[in-house]
Amino acid sequence: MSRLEIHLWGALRPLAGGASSIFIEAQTIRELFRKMGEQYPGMEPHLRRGVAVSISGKVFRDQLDTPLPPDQEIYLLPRVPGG
Amino acid sequence: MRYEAPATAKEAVALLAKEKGTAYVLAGGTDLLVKMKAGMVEPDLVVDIKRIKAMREIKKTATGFSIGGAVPCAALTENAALVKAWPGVVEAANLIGSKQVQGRCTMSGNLCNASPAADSVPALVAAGAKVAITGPKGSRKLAVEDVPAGVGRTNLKKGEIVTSIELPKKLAKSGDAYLRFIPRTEMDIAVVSCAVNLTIDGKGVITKARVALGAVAVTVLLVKDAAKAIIGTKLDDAAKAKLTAACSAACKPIDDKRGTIEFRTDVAGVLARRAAETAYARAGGK
Amino acid sequence: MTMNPDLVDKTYKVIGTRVRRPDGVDKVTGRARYGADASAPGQLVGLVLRSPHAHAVIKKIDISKAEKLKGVKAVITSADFPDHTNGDRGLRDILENCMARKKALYDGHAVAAVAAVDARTAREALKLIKVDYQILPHVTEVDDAFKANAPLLHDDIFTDGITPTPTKSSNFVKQAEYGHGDIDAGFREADVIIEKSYKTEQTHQGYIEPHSCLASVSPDGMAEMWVCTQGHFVYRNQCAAILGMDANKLRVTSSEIGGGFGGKTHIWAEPLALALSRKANRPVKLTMTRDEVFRATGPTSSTSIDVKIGAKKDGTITAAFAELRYHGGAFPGNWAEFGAMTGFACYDLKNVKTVSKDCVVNRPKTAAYRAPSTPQVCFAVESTVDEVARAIGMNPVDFRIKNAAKEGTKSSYGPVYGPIGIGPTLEAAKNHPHMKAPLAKDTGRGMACGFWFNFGGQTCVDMNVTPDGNVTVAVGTIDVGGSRASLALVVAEELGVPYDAVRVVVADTSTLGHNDMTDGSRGTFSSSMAAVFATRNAIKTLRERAAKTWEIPLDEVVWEDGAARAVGAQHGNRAPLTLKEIAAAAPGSGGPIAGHAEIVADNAGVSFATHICDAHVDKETGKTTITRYTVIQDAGKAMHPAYVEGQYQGGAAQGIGWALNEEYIYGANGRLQNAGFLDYRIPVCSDLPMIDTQILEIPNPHHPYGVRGVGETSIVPPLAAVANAVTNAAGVHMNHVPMSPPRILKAIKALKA
Amino acid sequence: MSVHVKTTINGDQVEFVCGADEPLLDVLRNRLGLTGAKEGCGTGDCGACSVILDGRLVCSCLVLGAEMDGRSVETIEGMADGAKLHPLQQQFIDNAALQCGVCTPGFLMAAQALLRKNPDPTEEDIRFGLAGNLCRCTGYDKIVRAVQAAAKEMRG
Repeated sequence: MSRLEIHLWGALRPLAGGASSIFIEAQTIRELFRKMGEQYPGMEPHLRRGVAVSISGKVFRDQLDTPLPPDQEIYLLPRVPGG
Repeated sequence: MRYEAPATAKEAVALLAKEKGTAYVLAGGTDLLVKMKAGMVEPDLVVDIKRIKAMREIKKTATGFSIGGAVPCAALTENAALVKAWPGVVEAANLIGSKQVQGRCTMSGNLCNASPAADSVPALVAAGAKVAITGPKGSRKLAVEDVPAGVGRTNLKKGEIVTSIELPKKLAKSGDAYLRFIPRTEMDIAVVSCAVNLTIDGKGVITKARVALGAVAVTVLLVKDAAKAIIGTKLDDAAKAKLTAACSAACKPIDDKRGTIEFRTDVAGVLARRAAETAYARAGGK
Repeated sequence: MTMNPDLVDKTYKVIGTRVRRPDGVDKVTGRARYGADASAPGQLVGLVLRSPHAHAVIKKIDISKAEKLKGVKAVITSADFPDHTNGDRGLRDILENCMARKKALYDGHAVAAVAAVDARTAREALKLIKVDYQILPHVTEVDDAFKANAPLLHDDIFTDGITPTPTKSSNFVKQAEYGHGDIDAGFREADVIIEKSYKTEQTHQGYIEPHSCLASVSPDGMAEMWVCTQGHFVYRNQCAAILGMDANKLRVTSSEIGGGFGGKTHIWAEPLALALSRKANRPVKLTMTRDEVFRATGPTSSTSIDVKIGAKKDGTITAAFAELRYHGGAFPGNWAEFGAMTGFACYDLKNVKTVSKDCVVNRPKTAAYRAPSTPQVCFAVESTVDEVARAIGMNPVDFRIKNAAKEGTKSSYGPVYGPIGIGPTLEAAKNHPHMKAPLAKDTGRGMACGFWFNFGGQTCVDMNVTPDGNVTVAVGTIDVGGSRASLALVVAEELGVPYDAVRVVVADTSTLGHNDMTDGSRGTFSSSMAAVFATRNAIKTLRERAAKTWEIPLDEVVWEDGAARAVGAQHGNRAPLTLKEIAAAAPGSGGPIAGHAEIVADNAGVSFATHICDAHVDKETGKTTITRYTVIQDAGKAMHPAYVEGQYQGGAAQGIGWALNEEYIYGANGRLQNAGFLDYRIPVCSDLPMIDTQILEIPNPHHPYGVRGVGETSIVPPLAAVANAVTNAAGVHMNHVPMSPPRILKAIKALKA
Repeated sequence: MSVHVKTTINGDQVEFVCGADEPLLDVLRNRLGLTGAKEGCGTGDCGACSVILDGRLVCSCLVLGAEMDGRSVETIEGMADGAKLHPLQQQFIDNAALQCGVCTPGFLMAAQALLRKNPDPTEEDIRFGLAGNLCRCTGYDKIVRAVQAAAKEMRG
């Protein structure tokens, strides 16, 4: 399983000791979120509120089964509302 | 609340005079119904004056025009003689609210609502208009500028109604104009306004003038110093500068959601100059 | 630029045509039914009592006299809303916003509600409710809310995003940071640095239809609600959660919606109507007045923003920084954070940093308004960008083109961009005739570009073939701007039938799975995607039926131009079976023919626009008149070009209103001074010129027809485009929106002095 | 106090009883089932409740129902000629002059009143003629074009 670099947005960084990214082994968004919650309990409320995942610029908000391919930029973002 | 729609002014006066609770005259209703909706007034009696035939007419009289108290402002634009004689007054009356409001609102209502920002009032004051009043003790006339007593208050006594607005005859070589400032192009209440009515002689020298300002004090102001500033001039730059200064000096405005003291004071002068230019051109001045 | 090559220059039969909308006749004849247009037998009138105080402890509410008034059937207070929110802070805030609990937090906050036989009785009852308030000091301005001695709204807000987390509660909800690179190093490289502070005032979506609902709750727990909303499923879910009801028992039917723009994405008085109905055991109709809409629904944040941009003489931006302070009204929000994400998103920046600070103030709970949080920061950034361009002597279009983000750019909010449309909109602006047109006296030209995220979300579509061979489509996303027409176009295109053969309706919450609301420019994007998939599923069934009829293998049947066609040497000579024929034969070939799709339409793709504005400034009065306006935006693929234009024009008009006159004005007493359309001045017809549009079509590779959301981005650039035009017309730099005449005149006078 | 009123609405004789303080808009919507006129503000600032009263465009929220005795009202429900839409109605649809549509009845009544008075209006005439009607969706562009197209069609 590949170890992915997960870039964090500002609000999550303090919860990872100030790091701008963390490394997690995960194949899907679902697995990523589960492991993040286990390894960084402080992130749990954010994950519950909703986190969007940008995979090389494509933003996924809901599809947790989306695969996380290696060698792609993975960026977490807050869910933004619309008008 | 009771609703009455008498056929004569006499009946209307009697209804209003004997009502013990709060009574209101309903002309166009464009202020009254808004106040009722907001719960600001809770009338016990509303007397609709629109069924009084004489009050629905615009008449050419020996002294000028008599505009019935229930004539909607939109109807003024349909009277060619009136438009020709008093374009500033007709324009002012048709800046009130929207087309919808103009289809209902009246100049007498605009006056009796006693808002310092009423659009038609400065124009009527500049024109030297009077109101005909009928009340329990008979009829009387009052200069338009003497009707408002303060914000939302008039000098009418209980039971009195404005039956008509009397505009004088248009003098030869005279013209009037009204301008107001609003942030949008329509639908707003005047932030500041000015009406100018003037007469010139054969050489283009101003011989008579009346200048009125709106929304800069508790009532519409007739600014005599402003008139003085342009009488005897051909509305040259120096006269315009004096007019502007006189109007700004006369302002006693407030800061509110519609504008600041500073803004109202500055713009009053600007509007006065522009209105004077229009009035001067209408009088035939060059 | 990479894109789906199949979609480029593809021609369609019906997509892209300007068909008549299916709801058109109803809307021009007065027949269309909006929130307040429904009635139920025995319905009561619901009215809400609202706090006149900006901040007050509710010591006691005496409803006894109101309850005794003849004709009053129910009176409710927060006591009728036990807390079912189970620690969900967001839901608890919604509950508390719908009905004040211990404190009234803003002028207009609901404190009680009544249901009575008629409006007069209900009004009378409101007067009989006695509320004992203990008035507290209030704070309504963003910058004041952060001060150490500011009145405290909540005692359980401990600033998130600051380490260590403060132990003392404050109005400072949250801090967040975005960006990359080293801005200090970047500023050291700069030849020119411009640093400025900006303010924007609070605005309202200003939809013409006030909120209205008709609620009916039976003693057995079954409930119905008719309501104007951007998302009836979301309203159902939230109302049910707040009232402790099962979602399946509450059936919500959406009315036609008289505008929303984000303001009808939240519940406000709907739970009150349901609670009144439950208590009275009668249907209750609750319609807000315009005054209530302004005081007690969800306007935008007012903001205070600092921007610093540095550039080299060759026009390269070397560093960009912004600090954004926004409020969520009386409840916590992430509004500044969204601004921090979007503020510099148009640019390719080596060094960029944004810091957001969200706070609470004694104003109504902020809601989304079209590309929420972004017009404000765009105003600040794009005004500064113009100043930087001016300082280095570069044309503002060229300066923007030089620094524009492109595919592969690391965005200011983090991820690297895929194919995006900012460059093409800027190039189109540069080449637009508007850019070259001569300008009249005292008139200036300004431009600005803007960004917004779009999204997709949860969507279901049912597509059914009628026995006579026509098609009905049921969707769960509210049609706010013509999406029923667009969806009919898509289904007709897929199926190869005329537009008129397809009828699209918005289904109620009991007849379709959950759908997200129409926000985030997702309506047409996501529903059309689901409609395509549903139709393709139905086409598969249609082919199966044809194969059965012909007794040939399925793979020898294709679907083309509204009919099944046999292919291959063996069967190719058969006459096609039309949709009508297959539908007529359905009873004997397997029954009704339908297609369904339940999808999450992720990956909507971001959106960019560039606007050009000409503004005339009367230097003696400070009055600004917009004399010409052009919107250039990427639509991916314009399903119905007229409705895409309509979105561009509408957003631009709203932005122009915000730029010039719209603002919430609070008095020193914390009360809203202009809660009406008279003094909250949205543009009227005579305020605006025609609004020209140019639709760019750079297909979205993630949509079957290349569609992108188009609804929101058009409100982003106008504040800055107007500000830049005003600067070029009158020489003043306006750093406070709206640029109302008193503000502009003051700036002009200061310039002269 | 209630008032008994006999009036004409869209050419039909109508009788109703209403409260003395009840606006015509409420009478139309709540007593007569004519919900085409909308309440956007209730204070004459949005025009969504526009009707034509004895030939003049008015906001029905600023008229009392009690005033209606013997008078004549035109509402959006009477605009089409049977199944045939009025040219303004048709042009609003064809020109995509409506989005949410809640302001549309008011705009159509205002446009009707405008074109009766001025069959060949300039763009400026149209813009000022419709300035009493707020639309938040369209930016007015397509509304103005629809009125221009209808005016042209009606002039023949």
